[in-house]
Amino acid sequence: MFNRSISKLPTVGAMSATVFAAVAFIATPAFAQEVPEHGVYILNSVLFLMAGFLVMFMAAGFCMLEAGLVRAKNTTMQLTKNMALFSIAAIGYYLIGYNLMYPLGTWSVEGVLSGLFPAIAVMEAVGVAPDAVDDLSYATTASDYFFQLMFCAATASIVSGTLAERIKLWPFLLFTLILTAFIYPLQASWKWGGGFLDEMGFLDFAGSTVVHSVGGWAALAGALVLGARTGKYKDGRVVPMPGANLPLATLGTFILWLGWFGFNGGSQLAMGTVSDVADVSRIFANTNAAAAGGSLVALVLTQIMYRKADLTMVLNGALAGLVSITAEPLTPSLGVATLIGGVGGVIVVIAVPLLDKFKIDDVVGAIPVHLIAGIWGTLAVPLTNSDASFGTQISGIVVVGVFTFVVSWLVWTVINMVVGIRVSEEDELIGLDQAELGMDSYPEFSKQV
Amino acid sequence: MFNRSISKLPTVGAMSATVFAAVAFIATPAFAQEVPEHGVYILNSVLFLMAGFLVMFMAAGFCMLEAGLVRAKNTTMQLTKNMALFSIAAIGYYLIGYNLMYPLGTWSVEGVLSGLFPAIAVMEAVGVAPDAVDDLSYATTASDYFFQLMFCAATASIVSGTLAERIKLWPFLLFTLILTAFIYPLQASWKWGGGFLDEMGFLDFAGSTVVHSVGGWAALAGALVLGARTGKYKDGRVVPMPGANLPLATLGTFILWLGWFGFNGGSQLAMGTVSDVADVSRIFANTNAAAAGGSLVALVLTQIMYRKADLTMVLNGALAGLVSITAEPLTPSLGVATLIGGVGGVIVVIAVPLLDKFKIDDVVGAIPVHLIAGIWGTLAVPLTNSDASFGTQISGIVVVGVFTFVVSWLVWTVINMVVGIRVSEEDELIGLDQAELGMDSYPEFSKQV
Amino acid sequence: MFNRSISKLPTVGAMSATVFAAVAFIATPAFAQEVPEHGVYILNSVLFLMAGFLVMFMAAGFCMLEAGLVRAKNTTMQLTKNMALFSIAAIGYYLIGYNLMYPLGTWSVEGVLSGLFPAIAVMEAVGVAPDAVDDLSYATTASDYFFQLMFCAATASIVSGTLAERIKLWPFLLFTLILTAFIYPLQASWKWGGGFLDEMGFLDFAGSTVVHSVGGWAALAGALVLGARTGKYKDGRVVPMPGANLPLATLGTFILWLGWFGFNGGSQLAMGTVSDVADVSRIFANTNAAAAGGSLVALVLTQIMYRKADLTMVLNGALAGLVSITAEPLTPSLGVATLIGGVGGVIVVIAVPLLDKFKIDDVVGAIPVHLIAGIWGTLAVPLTNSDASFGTQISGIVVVGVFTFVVSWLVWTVINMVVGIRVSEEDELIGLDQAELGMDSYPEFSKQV
Amino acid sequence: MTMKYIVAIIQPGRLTAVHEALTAIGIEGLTTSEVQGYGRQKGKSEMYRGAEYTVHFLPKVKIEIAVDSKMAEKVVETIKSASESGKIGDGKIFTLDLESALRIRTGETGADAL
Amino acid sequence: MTMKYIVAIIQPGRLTAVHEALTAIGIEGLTTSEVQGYGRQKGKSEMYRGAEYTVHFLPKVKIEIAVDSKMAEKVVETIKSASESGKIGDGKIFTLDLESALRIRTGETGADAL
Amino acid sequence: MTMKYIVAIIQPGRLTAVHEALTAIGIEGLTTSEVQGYGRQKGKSEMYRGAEYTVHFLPKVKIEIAVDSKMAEKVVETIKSASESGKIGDGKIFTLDLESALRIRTGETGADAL
Ligand SMILES: Nc1ncnc2c1ncn2[C@@H]1O[C@H](COP(=O)(O)OP(=O)(O)O)[C@@H](O)[C@H]1O
Ligand SMILES: Nc1ncnc2c1ncn2[C@@H]1O[C@H](COP(=O)(O)OP(=O)(O)O)[C@@H](O)[C@H]1O
Ligand SMILES: Nc1ncnc2c1ncn2[C@@H]1O[C@H](COP(=O)(O)OP(=O)(O)O)[C@@H](O)[C@H]1O
Repeated sequence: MFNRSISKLPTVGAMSATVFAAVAFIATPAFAQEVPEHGVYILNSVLFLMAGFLVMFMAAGFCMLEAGLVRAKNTTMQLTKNMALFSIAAIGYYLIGYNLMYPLGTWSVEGVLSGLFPAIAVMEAVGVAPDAVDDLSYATTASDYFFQLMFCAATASIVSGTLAERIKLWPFLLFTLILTAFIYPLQASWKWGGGFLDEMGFLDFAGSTVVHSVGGWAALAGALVLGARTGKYKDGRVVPMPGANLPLATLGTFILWLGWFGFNGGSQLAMGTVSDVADVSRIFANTNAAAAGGSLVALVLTQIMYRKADLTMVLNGALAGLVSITAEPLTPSLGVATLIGGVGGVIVVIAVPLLDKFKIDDVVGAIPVHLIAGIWGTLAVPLTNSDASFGTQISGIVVVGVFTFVVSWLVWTVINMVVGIRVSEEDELIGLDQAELGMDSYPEFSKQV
Repeated sequence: MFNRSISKLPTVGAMSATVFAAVAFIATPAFAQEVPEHGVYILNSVLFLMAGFLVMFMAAGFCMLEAGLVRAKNTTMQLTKNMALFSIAAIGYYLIGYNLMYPLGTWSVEGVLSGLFPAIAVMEAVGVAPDAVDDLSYATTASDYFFQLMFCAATASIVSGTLAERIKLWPFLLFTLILTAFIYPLQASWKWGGGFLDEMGFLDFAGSTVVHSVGGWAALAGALVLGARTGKYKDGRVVPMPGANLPLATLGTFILWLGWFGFNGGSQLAMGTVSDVADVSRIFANTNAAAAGGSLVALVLTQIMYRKADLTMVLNGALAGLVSITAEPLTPSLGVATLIGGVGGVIVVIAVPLLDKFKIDDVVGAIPVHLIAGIWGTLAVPLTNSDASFGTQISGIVVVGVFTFVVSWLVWTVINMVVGIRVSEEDELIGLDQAELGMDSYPEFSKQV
Repeated sequence: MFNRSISKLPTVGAMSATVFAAVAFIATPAFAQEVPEHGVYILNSVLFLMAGFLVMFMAAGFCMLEAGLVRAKNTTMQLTKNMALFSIAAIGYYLIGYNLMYPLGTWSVEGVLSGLFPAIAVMEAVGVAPDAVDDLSYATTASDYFFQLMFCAATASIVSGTLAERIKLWPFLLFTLILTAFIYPLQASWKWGGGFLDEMGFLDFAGSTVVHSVGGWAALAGALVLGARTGKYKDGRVVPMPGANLPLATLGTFILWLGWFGFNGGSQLAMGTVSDVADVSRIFANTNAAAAGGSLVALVLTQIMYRKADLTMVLNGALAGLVSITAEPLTPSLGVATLIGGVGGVIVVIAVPLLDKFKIDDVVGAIPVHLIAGIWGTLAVPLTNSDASFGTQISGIVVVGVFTFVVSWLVWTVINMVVGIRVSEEDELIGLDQAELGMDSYPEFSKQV
Repeated sequence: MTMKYIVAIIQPGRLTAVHEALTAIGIEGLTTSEVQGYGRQKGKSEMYRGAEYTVHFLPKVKIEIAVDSKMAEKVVETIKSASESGKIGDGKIFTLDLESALRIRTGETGADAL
Repeated sequence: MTMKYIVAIIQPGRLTAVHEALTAIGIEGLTTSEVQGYGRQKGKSEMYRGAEYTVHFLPKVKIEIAVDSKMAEKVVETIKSASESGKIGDGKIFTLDLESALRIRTGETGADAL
Repeated sequence: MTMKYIVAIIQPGRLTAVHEALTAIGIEGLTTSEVQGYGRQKGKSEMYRGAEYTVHFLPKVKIEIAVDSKMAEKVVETIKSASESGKIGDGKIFTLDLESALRIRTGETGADAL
């Protein structure tokens, strides 16, 4: 069976891995020292399970980050959206997403549309025997499904933050279903499904473009159709609406930081050989370095620019650092990884006020963090990976960007015309918790006027 | 040595696994490709360690869920109870629980009472050699102990939520000791210790009945002896007492969701063969699907029934979905798992108000989630696992239910008669934090009247 | 290449492990049952990755614990410090810390100063082949780096809690850089780098002394130079300043508890043999037992001494239990581990008020938990490990203590003289969030006077 | 004057009782807020991490009611009996003159506005 | 007397409007606080976990302004028009006599203190 | 009248000082609450995510004290000196007439109730 991993293996790693594997296979004395085929299969699957639950936990991270950065009167709604979108992703990806994303070589439109579309995801049989597994050289189908589903859900989580505090619950969830069942998996198939972007040589190790920029583009389209929160931009001035609970936002950021080891590390897609586990290890170390770089740069810059360090920017900075390294967490050295992440920090500090200039109201800063830093991260791949070229990287960014933005914009516009995506101004004033859900997030704490 | 796993292996998985193993052993050419015996032992142990720390983290999940759903004036107490019960479980299970639960074939009352009772838990020696381990075909004793202890603690966590806001600290902790040292392990031995329920063919993969319904029964007995919170049921009407911190409750739910991958996945009890790791992977995917089903159904139902989505029901729904799939997370397909979990969501939306009708005051909805959904999950096993029969499943449910409820009820009643389990009405009015602990959970935030 | 693990392997485990390995190697029949060399390398690396991300998450634990125990007006600052210090540790440890800590046998001052100082950390090449790895008998360099870095960061986290609510942001971060780049790695090299303390036979399995007491000593020095919070000690009486958010503090404690399985378990440094995985399992079980012991003892003692259980002491007690078992989590039996942890609980209940007597203002109780319990844990090693002697343990404690305290005190004093480490009394009154950052942690909740 | 402005400081736990009693005698409006009070009841002493301390200000509820003078006496009486526990800290009821009142919605003034 | 103490209970959403309107007519100081009110607007009914219940007390904002008697009328008018929505629950404006005022910083008294 | 109702708006940081000073002159009871004020001190400007904005309402503490007229002057003086920092934003002290007072616990009225 066609190998899910082939399109995603970091070329450098892949080569030496393969070469070495070959060598080792012949070299009889060394042979007994090799991990047996089943062991490789098991260890690869363990990587997916471990990385998968770490990425799953990122849903909690996004939820806490957003719950902390919205105002108290919209917090219950933000929590509800995050719980619901994570659940909906599980449905959408199961129904058509998974097979739309991984054609396994069979295309109905070569390199563009999976031949397995539409079809639900099917796991290997219970107690499957080694000779009956889908791909003994890779990992269990269910562990791969579990891991990939979490990426799909993460994409949806990105959108909810930007559109917070003014979008209606159900229209948002409808978009989420379309995003997780169709938009995300389709464009992901072009790269990770072995489609035309992969053929082109576009490189995106763990998804700066395929995951993060896609979430960012969908969020941007939504923000434009939806408009800014009432009173956010008043006679030419920006009116900040501070988040109600910064400890929650910080907790969310730490959880995302943790989950990212699974996000990037798991994207090695293999852990059963010496070189694979060494690569996964490099990725863990680099991922941490990039996050540190992003948060420190944001800390220093805000101190210099505003003469006061801005925690919310530091949180965004750490995440931007993580997004920046996601396209290539393997090849950079620790120092370079720190710098790549650091640029993410610069992006946040510059882009957040810039978006406000354009009256694009992004409640949690998801567009700078996931879209802009995602583009930067994708462009940075050629800096440390000779298999990547700026031209190809740019085409990949543009193709994915245009597709995702246009389709998302259309979907948002249609939903808006049909049911309307925005709550009434009065409901917005009262807050979505009371107006739409009738449930306060902190019912007992009296709020300052 | 008698194999701890034998009684718990999912039959289907077990069979093919064994069959295949046998085959493989003979087939010399394949042999070199096998994972060596030590590797299997190590990988099984790694499963227990990984799953164990995930289930351990569920203690934080329960704690946050409960801390978020009680009122601010009782939050410090709820936190204290959760910290304490988790610690007490470690004592009770160590002193007698573990050996009471796993007789390893030696019964003092055949199939009913462990022959190793009473005896403390003893781990393998430091740096134990392969030929000296307790069971080289299974896993390290300490990893098994660690994993099983966390299940015992989870049972206790379930009880604290239902009885919140009116039960005294120490009587509650006394019951916890009895539950974790005696009640839980004894009934668990009947199934997972290879006792008479296991002989009967009762199937409960990860504990919808053995863990969740037991926690639920103990909570129900406690709720009946304890009575409802003052003012909860006033002249025939239900007076809601909204939770003080919904972000915490949501965080708790996400943490529980995460921990459940360890809860169900670890219950495969093996990860060292291709078929075992494939089964663990299936379980991860199914567990996630069921949670998603439960939360979405609760979301839609509350929207339809109350015209407003109810976050607290969505949280309960996700958990009910998880409990529902716990009895058989392996054999269902992803779609069926989603449906089984979805029924859990229905249960929550119907049972929560129903309990109020009977004036049973369950502060966090633990009875619908763990008891009722636990029964449903156990009954659902035959739907996808041909080795299960409704008759046997029902007998198992009844036996465990009657035993746990009756014994718990007696223990609660005795404690109540001797020391009294309920705080004074005045203390309840002031709140347990001030009255019993003299420490506010949020001392600086002014509370609304 | 010199083996990073050699100096840290628990002797008992090491011996039997080696002996057995030798035996096994000869015993041809058994041979096929051995885990191949590559498998051991991979599994050891997996241990580091898994344990590493667990220890990384402890940064979130410290952050939440501290954010919950400071007052609302200083919470944003505490969050900022925790995010920043974790990032700074990644820089300091990368630049010189790692190679300062692990000389790999080359000393510029024998047993005292690494010959690899100063030098940045360098990982193995991308897709490194087995014959090119740094140490095929150990684990990937990057996984080791990742794991060790998290210990360094934990040391810094300890300091921030003690000095909360009155120290300026930047001076604190400057100290953090010096601590993580120089102070921690240097003294750690004396033991874990194979330096003179290791030669002496000083035993500290996971760092009761090397990590926790070092954080504690640095915190103590800082507290003395910094002084107590204004109004904390008023005409001979202690004026408590209750933490603003106990649920956060409890969450933080649970997260730390979780992370500790990685902290202690990973310190086995190997998981690829039957005896190593059995040892890791023992460590998991013992670590949990010690935490339970510490929290329960604190619960009971505060109930007896103050007639009211004190949650904040219970949280400290659990952590003190964990610190106490950290020097030797392997050799004790479950019961003894519980007792060793229990003594940690006693320490907390006695030492917290005692420090106040000396007007040493430790906001979160880090000194009792990490320094005093760390000393106790180190002294307790000989109780269960015959390779340890009280004399050597005491010398180790003293050497590390004197060095860390003196150097830290000097650094604090110099920084204080040059820039001043303390905010103005007025800023302290207003709160650091407003005064230094201009950002409230909970802007909407009205605060009680 | 024809209207009184009654300010009552009561124990938090008594609000519901007072509210019900006042509705019973036909009071159609009132305003409440959380306050922290100090008085004879000198505050309470607590333990925190082994240190004893006194909380000087205790949570109370403040009720403000504008009423027609004729009702004033009755309202005060009602609040008293509904909030009285006999324990120290029960609180106070203050009566001030109210010169004028206006109902924003309708512009009604004087007693009609209440 | 020469000064009035105006107490207005308004809808939270109206504070900004009222504040701006008052600044416009030259009011240089005021004090606000969160209160929970009960009145004709009998509170609202909510669902929580399948149970219906009524929230009797609704969040309101209380504004206190000490003004020179000459200004009183105008201030009341301004608050009224700025906070009026015509919907039940708009609130009330009460005017009390103010005997004396003192500016802590300067010791100024009477109208100068405002 | 024979009693005064004193309302003081002060800086939060000054409460303890004021409280101690008042106890010193024999004031046995008072009620405090958090308020947000606006005045000459026009509020402060902050940065949040790169945007500057002004916080119009600053946190203040409101103290309410019912006293015997004879004490009024002294109480005002005491509050003034204890809360004065000379900085803008120090606040105000207002004195209203208090017609009657009642101690709920005992039923005592007038000055005895205070
Ligand atoms: N002179 C006063 N002025 C304003 N409020 C007061 C005064 N005296 C008491 N109070 C309020 O009444 C509450 C109860 O008074 P206290 O003297 O403690 O009990 P009691 O009213 O039963 O004698 C106090 O907490 C305070 O809020
Ligand atoms: N007699 C009163 N005394 C004090 N406050 C009152 C009184 N009546 C109403 N209020 C306040 O005014 C608010 C609005 O009054 P309500 O009767 O509900 O609406 P409206 O003023 O539009 O008739 C109430 O919530 C309450 O806070
Ligand atoms: N006319 C007023 N009515 C009610 N409260 C006022 C009035 N003027 C000022 N205050 C309160 O007093 C506080 C301090 O007043 P401000 O003018 O800022 O400083 P200062 O009193 O030093 O001149 C304000 O924040 C507000 O709460």
